[in-house]
Amino acid sequence: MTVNEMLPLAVIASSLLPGMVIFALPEARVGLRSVLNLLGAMSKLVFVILLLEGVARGEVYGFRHTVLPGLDLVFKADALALLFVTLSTVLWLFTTIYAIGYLEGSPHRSRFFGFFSLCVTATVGLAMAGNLFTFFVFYELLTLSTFPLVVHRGTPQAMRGGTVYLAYTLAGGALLLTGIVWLHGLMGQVDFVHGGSVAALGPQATAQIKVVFLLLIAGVGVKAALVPLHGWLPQAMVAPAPVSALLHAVAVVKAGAFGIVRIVYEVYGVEYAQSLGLLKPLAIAAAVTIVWGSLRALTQDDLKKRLAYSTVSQVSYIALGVALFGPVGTIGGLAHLVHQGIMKITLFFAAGNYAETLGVHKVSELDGAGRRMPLTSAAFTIAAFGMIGVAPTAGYVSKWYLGEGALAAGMDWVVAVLWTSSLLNAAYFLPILYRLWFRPPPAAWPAEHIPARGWRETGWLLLAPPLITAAAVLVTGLFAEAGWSPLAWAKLIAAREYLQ
Amino acid sequence: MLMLAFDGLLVLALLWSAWRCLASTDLSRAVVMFIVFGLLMALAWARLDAPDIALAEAAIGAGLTGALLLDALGALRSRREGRDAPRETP
Amino acid sequence: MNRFTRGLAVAVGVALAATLVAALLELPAAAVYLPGAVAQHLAQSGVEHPVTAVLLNFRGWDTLLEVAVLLLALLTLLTLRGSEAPVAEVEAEPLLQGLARKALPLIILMAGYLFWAGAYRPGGAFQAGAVLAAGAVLLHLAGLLPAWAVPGRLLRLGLILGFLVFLAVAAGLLGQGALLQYPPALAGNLILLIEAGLTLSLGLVLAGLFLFVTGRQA
Amino acid sequence: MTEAWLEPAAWLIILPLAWASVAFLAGPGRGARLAILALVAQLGLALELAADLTQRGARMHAVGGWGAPLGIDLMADGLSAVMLLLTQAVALPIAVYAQAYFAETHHRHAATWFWPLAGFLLAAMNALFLSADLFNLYVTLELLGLAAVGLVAVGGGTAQITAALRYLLVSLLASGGYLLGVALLYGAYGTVSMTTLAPLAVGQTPLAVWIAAGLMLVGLLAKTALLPFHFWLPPAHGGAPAPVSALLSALVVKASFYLVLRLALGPFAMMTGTAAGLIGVLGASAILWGAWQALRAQRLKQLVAWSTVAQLGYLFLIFPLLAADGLALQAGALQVVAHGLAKAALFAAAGVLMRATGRDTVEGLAGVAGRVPLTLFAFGLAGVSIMGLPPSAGFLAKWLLIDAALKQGQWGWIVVIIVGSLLAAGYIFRVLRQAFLLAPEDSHFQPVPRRLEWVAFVLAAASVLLGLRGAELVALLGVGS
Amino acid sequence: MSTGLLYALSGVGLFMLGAVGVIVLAHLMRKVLAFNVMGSGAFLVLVGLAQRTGQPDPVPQAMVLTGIVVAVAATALALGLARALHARTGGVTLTQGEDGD
Repeated sequence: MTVNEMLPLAVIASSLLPGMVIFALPEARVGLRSVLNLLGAMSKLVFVILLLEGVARGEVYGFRHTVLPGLDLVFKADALALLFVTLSTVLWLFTTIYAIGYLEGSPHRSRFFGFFSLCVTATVGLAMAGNLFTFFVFYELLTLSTFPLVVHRGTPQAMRGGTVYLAYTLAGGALLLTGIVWLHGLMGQVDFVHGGSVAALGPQATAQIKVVFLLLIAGVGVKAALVPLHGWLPQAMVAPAPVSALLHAVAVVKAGAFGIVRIVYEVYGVEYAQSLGLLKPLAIAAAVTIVWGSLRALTQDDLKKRLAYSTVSQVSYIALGVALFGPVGTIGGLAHLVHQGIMKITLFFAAGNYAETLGVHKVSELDGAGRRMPLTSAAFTIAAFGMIGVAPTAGYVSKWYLGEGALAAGMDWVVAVLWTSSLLNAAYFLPILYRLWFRPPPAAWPAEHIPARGWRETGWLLLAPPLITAAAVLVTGLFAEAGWSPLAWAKLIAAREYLQ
Repeated sequence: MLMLAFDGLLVLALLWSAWRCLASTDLSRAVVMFIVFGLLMALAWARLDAPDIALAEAAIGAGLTGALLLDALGALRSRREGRDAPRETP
Repeated sequence: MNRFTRGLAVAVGVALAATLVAALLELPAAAVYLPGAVAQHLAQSGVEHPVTAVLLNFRGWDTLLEVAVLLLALLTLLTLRGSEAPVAEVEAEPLLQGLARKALPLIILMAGYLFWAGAYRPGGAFQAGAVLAAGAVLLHLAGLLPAWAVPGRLLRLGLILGFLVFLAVAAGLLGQGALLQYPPALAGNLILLIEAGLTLSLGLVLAGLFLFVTGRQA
Repeated sequence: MTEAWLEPAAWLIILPLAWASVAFLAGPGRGARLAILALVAQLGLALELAADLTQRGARMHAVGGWGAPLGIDLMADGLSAVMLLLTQAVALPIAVYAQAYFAETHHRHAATWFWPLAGFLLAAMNALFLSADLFNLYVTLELLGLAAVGLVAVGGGTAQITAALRYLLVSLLASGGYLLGVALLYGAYGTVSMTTLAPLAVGQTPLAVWIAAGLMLVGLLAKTALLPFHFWLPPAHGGAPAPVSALLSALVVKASFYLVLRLALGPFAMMTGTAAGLIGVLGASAILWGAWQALRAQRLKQLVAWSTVAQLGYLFLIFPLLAADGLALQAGALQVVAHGLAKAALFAAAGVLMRATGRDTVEGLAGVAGRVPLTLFAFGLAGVSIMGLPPSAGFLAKWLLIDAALKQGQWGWIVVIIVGSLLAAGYIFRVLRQAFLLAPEDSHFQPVPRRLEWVAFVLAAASVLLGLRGAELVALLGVGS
Repeated sequence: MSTGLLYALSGVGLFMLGAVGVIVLAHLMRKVLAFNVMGSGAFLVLVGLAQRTGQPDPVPQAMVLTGIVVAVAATALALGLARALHARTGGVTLTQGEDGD
């Protein structure tokens, strides 16, 4: 086995193995568990950096293992894979730190961190999947490893949320599987290749190909929370805050969106998908989702629920970017994959801090929280501006490219959608900001768990992650044109994707 | 011809004793009919040039099985209910 | 079981029987004729009686497994009876006792004859074992032999011995090329050895099927 | 000469017969250590046989040196090797499990003759997988049936006795049908050797042979608990002690399925079309009905037992799909193996859960996730294979089934497979969900030996990880077919 | 019609009689009796059909010897179980669905 084969496996193993050991650890071994967690996250980061550097150089990383005759488990760490792998690796590191602080003293942490590691394993595996089958394997593993996290609290609401989550995702998995097997029946193994491979089937299979596309997109669309398949996401907000971060930013919805990218670009090929007329409906579905999610977010009083609907809306920017036939839209969509991740994780970290520190769960209880928790609230504010698309945040950059892409593709109505969405975003975020900063704090918080000590408004493990990610929101926006930015990487991918 | 008639009668006797054994309302009569059936079977085996089976049928089929049945009949007739508390294995 | 399923079972049974009778009446002759093969190889089998040759040589593998079936039935009955002692003892019946005492030597003699005859003419370990078992049942009914409780070491040895001998011979002959592949010169003696073990053990096992169960409720 | 001495196929039958006998000789409750040691050897033998077959192809072992049709042939090919491997691979961990399980005082009664019974059971299965003689197969079927009934009865409770009796009667009726079929075949062809029969049975098939095939197959389907003959299975498998349930559900029902498959591929290859389609429909109904009952079951082991009814249904979907490409056959073999390992794990885990909670209800599991996390993890992993999620062996089986159905344009089966998988997810997560609930205030949990937990985990992990080695299994299956 | 065939045909009758009996009869003892009748029927078919040409065939005869022993083992087991059930519940039948769930 060569180094180029081993490196992708190392990325997977760096969370899988610590996860397995953590499962077996007794509850009381907090120190060892934390060390294992961080060691895994750090080593994964090192491997990813090695990969990034190699891929930028033009190295090819991949691994293939035959499971059945004509059915291979394939990994390939190409530029697109690494975009997602890097995002989840970095955010996993912060989320782990955050979770260690968040769950301090709560029961069943071995189980929690075990599944947490499995969840990230599934995400990076899915990102590096080299064919539809491998993608499906990790897609389902992701479902299974997140379920125990969603129901972690063991309360009846958590169970309900978990059940809804499972019902949606497993049904989605079934659709996806049907599509994959169907495609297998038509053309054998479906590896992800630039420009796609389905076009080779020729015109007589067109009708089947369209149905398969519908099945595949519906399958991944469940996790991407495309309307009307989004119902699980607001329900799943009963999970602890680090899990929400995982669901909304690092893993689950991203996995769905990423699946759409792979399917359109590397299974069907964007040109072929366009020629079959498949992209227009996708764009419409994405647009509907964007507006619908924002509208629903307006009326939510529960802070995490409002953020959840915001995710429904924002993730579809990625799908929208894909559906905008052309490189500019692609760049916007892919960049948003990263940007949405860091913005949304900041918001959830902050929401978790309000809940954990002050017992505040509702928007209406946030009055004056900015004075009690200025650092958290500052991070929240930056991310919220990013979501609205205010310059110079990361959100502004992706929206800009999406708008440009829409104009280039001649789909002017998309610009209107983007504007509407931005206005709606402002409409549900600005009131929160107003309450945070300009309303007087109440006499007593609903349940103040952690007292303020000087400038440390809450535990430092809870405070550091949102501050760092909020800074990242700014930096990726300000230095979007730098060579190492997500935008630059998205351009690299788009260039390779549209080369032919 | 004579043998064929004998075979015919034996077959009828076999079927009749089997029927009586299964249809009889009285269980002890049924068991007795079964032993008769077993002995008739032994005869049939002899007619089929199978003396080994005839011996085995007489000794095992009619004899031992008959003893088992009669003994079980006695046990099942006695009315002693629920002597053992049911042992549940989880 | 309701009336409908009962009627259905009867109807299916009758229809199947009728079809089968019709099928048997038109059945052509068989393509393979095994009695010929048996006769041809009888000389190498070690015995002169064809049924015994099939039972212990040509298809000895069936017989080995069949003994295991008997042992299994016994094992399950032992499981059911647990560790309790037999409840009821049979009262001694003088008349039956006298008869049994007289019959016993005769029964043993008959079993011995059947065992010995197996090699040449009808008879063999199964019939001999059955006769022995019948003798044991008779003794029990006469009140001369109590029902059996949990088997002691000696009884267990007796129960399993025939099977173990058979198994050892089968495995020991693997060196000849296959399971139970008797060397023609030794075949007769080996079969006799197996039959001797089986006569004893089958007698005990068949008796056990009765004596381990009788006189108790469970 | 030495070569013949070491014939693994022969020793795979001799060895369990021998240790069963010695365990009996040793006395009540004895024999666990011997059994475990011997099972290690048996697993080695099965592996050796598999390696040997892959190298040198399928082979015959003429018992007594006569050869068919006069004598009895043992035949080892890829399919037998897969079954043998599965049997030993499940039996060994379950034996380790049983030793610890029966060490508890309140299980002592069940343990009195467990080991010899288990030895005969395994010998019967190994003999069955190797036999190429229809009458010899009848004897092995009876041996297997009686051993299984004995094991169901070892619990000694009323429910177990009733279940054992019902099982025995079904089993006897079924083997009666099989025996009549064999009698008819012998009458028609003068032989009961499968290899001699197979070429004779093609072409002009007399009516009696059709009836024989029907009788034998229906008998075997009843023993495999295919709907509508499934009624005996849930009480028998759900009522027995956990290690017994594991052996029965994982292995015993597969033996009769194996025989159905053998017959359908060999002497009864003429049974295609309507008959195969009918079996497929019954299988499909079993998938749906079994899963539905599992969703509704109140008791944990009943749930797992109903899941067996459903999972066995998948095995019968292959009959309408059997084709030259071998996909359906591979799917069947993979499903047998995947379900064997996963179901053994589920029953092992259920045994732990019941001991931890002291109850046999799904309801009573609330909060157990915190107490025996490893077991619950095992239950979930095994569930992955049962649901047919990747990368488990169960997934590969369903993948191949769907693939085979697609290739032949038989769409209906695909819907059944997918709906069945979703229903399976329903009942598996029903258990997991309950276990993740917060423990009620008044709940007491008993400590459980760690060994029980680890066995469940190892079996479950095997059923999932095997999915990564499907290619090897398929290659082995290809030997001699 | 040869002797063998005659007995084979009667064997068919006995088998079906016994098989239907096992299914239809409720009392466990009767089920056991029916099972034995059924087995005898199958044995008659086996030997009778093989010997329909008039020649004795030792192969099915040996098989039937094996079968008889298996049958007595099964009978003893069934009776033992029936007695155990009777001792625990006082019943002599299998009631339907007492533990279905």
